[in-house]
Amino acid sequence: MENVETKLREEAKKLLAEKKADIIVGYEKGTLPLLAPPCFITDPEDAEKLVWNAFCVQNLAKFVHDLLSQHRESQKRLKPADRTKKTVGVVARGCTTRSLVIHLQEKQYNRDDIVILGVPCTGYVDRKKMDALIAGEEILEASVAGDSVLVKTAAGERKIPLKEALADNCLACRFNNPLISDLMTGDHAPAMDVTQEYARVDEFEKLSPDERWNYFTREMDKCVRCYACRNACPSCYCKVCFVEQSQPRWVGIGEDRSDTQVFQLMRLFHMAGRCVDCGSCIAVCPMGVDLRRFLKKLDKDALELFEHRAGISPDEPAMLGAFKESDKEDFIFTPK
Amino acid sequence: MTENQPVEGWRPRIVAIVCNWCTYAGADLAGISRIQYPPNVRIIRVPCTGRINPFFIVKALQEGADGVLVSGCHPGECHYLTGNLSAKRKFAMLKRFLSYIGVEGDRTMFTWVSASEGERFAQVIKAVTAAVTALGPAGKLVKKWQLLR
Amino acid sequence: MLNPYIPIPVEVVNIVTEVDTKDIKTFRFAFINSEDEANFKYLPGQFAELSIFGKGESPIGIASSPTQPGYLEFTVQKAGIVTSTLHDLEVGTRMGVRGPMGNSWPIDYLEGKNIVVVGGGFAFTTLRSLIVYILHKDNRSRFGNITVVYGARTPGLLIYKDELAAWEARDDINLNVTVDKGDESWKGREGFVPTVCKEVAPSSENAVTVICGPPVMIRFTLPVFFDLGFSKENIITSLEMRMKCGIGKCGRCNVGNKFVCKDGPVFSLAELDKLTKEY
Amino acid sequence: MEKRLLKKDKLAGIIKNISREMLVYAPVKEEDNVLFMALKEGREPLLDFSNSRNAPKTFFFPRTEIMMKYTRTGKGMELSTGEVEVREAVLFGVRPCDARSFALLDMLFEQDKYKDPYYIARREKTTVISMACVHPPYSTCFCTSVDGSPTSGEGADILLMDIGDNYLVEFITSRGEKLLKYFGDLPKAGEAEETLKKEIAERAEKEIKSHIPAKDIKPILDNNFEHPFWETIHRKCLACGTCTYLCPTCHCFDISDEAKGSDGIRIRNWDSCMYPLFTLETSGHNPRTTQKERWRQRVMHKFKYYVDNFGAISCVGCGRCVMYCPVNLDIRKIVEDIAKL
Repeated sequence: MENVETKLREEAKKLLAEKKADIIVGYEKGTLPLLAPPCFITDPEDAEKLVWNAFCVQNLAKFVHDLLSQHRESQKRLKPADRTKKTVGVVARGCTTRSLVIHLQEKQYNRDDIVILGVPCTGYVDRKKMDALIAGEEILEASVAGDSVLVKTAAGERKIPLKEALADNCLACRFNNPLISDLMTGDHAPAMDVTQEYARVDEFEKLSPDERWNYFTREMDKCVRCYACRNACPSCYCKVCFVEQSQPRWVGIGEDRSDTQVFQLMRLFHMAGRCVDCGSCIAVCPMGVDLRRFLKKLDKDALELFEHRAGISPDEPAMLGAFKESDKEDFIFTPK
Repeated sequence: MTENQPVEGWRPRIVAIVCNWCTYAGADLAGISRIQYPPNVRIIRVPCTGRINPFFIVKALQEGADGVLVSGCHPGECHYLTGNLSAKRKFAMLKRFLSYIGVEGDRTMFTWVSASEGERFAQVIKAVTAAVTALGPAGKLVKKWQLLR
Repeated sequence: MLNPYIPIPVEVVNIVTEVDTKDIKTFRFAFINSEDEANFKYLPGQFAELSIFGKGESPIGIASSPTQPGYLEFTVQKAGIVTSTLHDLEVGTRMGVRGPMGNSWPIDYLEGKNIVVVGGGFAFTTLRSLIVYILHKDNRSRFGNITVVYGARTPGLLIYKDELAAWEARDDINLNVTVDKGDESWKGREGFVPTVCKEVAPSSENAVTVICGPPVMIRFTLPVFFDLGFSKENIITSLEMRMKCGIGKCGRCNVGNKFVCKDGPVFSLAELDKLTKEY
Repeated sequence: MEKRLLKKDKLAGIIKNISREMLVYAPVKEEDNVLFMALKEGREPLLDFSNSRNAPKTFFFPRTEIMMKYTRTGKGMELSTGEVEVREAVLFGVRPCDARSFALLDMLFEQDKYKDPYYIARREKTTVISMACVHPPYSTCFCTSVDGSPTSGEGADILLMDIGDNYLVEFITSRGEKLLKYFGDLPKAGEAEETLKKEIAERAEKEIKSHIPAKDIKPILDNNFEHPFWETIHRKCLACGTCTYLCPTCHCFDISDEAKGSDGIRIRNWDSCMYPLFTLETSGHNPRTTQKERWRQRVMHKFKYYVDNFGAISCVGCGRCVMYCPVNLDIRKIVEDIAKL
């Protein structure tokens, strides 16, 4: 991990110094334990701030999209001759590169607008899991050493097996290494346990419709409609989200249970074939809504129905923007 | 759930979102041919099933439709060549997803009816009406307006 | 306790389509309860929330003058949900008005002074209120000369055409109406508002300018008035911001520590200088 | 002011008694979160907890609130009711920082000219029972930097302080004293307890680990609306609004209408200065174009505008925004950085 970090800093510094990137999006040390928030580096000297560890959570592709679309907007006001190109460098693990691929599939920007600093990934620590493991005590310091997370609380030091603290999506990650990159900053990381990829979906499918509905209802009742999930998601980049459209108004904005359900249902559905299971939405949710249970279902169906995995190849079209003659038709109703 | 128990004399309200070129014409043919079918369906005509945002379907359920039927041209017969083929992918995903969160599978039905299939249209409506009637009134996703009460 | 969020019930009694593009109309409302009318004390420059249940509210400047008892008038451009619904209303419909809100044109300060009124487009509404107020026979003697420069893009986009004609005929107001581009039937002035202000060149001696219009007009007009010797204290304008509550609580319309809904919308340039430029 | 001593094991019973006669909101454990919720039959309030995830402002200023109802008549939609219906309630277990937020919100909602009837009605019918932080719960707590204290009774009607075997119960306001009857015949606190309280308060203040120059930055903010610094803080912000939704002093709201058939409601919902739509005008113009302006507004509003308008910083130092910001935008660091400008 340390080697990756050193290499990352070197490469980032070089990219900026050689003007091959105008800005680099990466992670830096946070002010609280367990957090390595996104940072934005423009000065080669600041590349020293970059970190790479198990506390790097957010999918940075979101910021790449933001930066490039803001830049494009700002260029519109200029005369063609005065327009400039902006290249964004990004520290990207497997899921981040999948989001970048989705952006490319959906023609959000060009491949040469980005420089991908690929990093091998072995998963990140889920803060909520840690809080639960530590049972309400405040974590004052945390670091990863080998297979454990070392945690300091007021009561003393504790060692927690990393496996227990990793986010669910990381534990079952199929693409923990970058799928596309311009520079790789380390060797490929060992594979995670993909056998469990759809375990929770399979288990949920076995429940009765009413049991499933009750679970959905209970989870959605937690939602406070802050839209943090949407804002953190690299695939949610609509300029105006349907939930905020007023003409027509698709969903009410109040605390009505059905409005929240419909908002969540439709946002989740927009992820069909586009969710890379990066876990950003889950990490940011202030209320701990179990979104992954539903997102993985879409993932599973996409694979079963259309042999589609989100964000694998930039040359492939978006799943719902394409079709094959061979697409299954068994859901089509035929009267007897 | 108690809200799903059919009330005596209750008849389902079904929203049918149909394409202009095939199914709507098929419905027309059923009318002209005086083929009887249940009157529980409100038809919404759209240019093509490709025009149907899956949100239309969810919105109909939220607003209190007991069932939603979507029908367009048979594959290969789309007036816009491939509109129904891309629509098909969305519907396949949506139907499964709705069922996954616990909305009964028969609340949303998808089918193809061509302009010449007046008889098939009537059959579809009969079958869908029967299926939704068997399910009883919709309860899930329906906006109950609890704030208003 | 008086609930400031509950609109006062009014009835639409008259609707006038002001412009040839038909997207600006003047609505006249009559109060349904007479005590509401007695309590609704306002001055030119204030605004109110037009409230349509089921749609929402929209803050609009009051276009009528308190010297016109019995009704309120608002000139509204069709833009969002509320204003579009309003445009579809018929005479006889009931709706709500919440107000009056905000401060007004500084009537006390204007007293005894010459007044230059500069307006552009349909932002002329609260200026019309001010002019009507000043021209009223009980008030006219309290103010000095009135010079008005009012411009619109085309003759068809001028609002209050009948009133403009009536003012034209009076000798106690110097009216200068201009359009960016005239048509065959247009016999009046052509030219942008800043240019016309330069031509009219009102004296800054004991004078105050009251200006309201699109930002681009204001930007080019201000230098003209600075050149004419008007101080920032004597150039007064009205700000627009997105609003909801109208009483300084919902938190969105602040410019620095001032709320446009409660402390504004009327500010002198001198006051605006002390605030942040975020509007 | 009445000061009594209450045996610690008696408290839960008293709260239960009160909840038989009126609504009691208290912290309870919901899955992994501690939340303030209406205490249902058979549920015990948490007596030993750090602080809740949600700020208790929600009982005076709920996330969604019906302002009025209306109905269709022959002449259009007309008001059917604008009555504010509120029940007598007790809000138990509020931390001093959160209780202080009520005092700060009062300044805005009970201004001279315009009073907010919804907030005031709830405030008038609710008795606030605070629980002093004998040991400040988090390393992120910074109440002492913003004029608060871990054992302050500001904004509360009754203040409880754990002084060993007993709670020292201070009935601060007359509204608090009305609840005396539920507490039964308690011994009065004496000199010894007073001294103990002082000691505990001093120790608690010393235990606060975060100190920020919150009060020093006002003059800097006065002069630095335009400053390159503002370019540096917002970039990682997701505009998720978690900070404002969890903040005990954030009070911005949106008003919207919902109608079904011939009936409808006008409701207000929380809104947030972090959202792009907050200031977006119908014309498409947005005075706060990017997250930079929105962040500047948030900082300015809390540490300058509120001070200008009400003489108080609109932050109580609870640290929720610090702990729960998903991208670690730490207001403590921002304030420190501003102090260095």
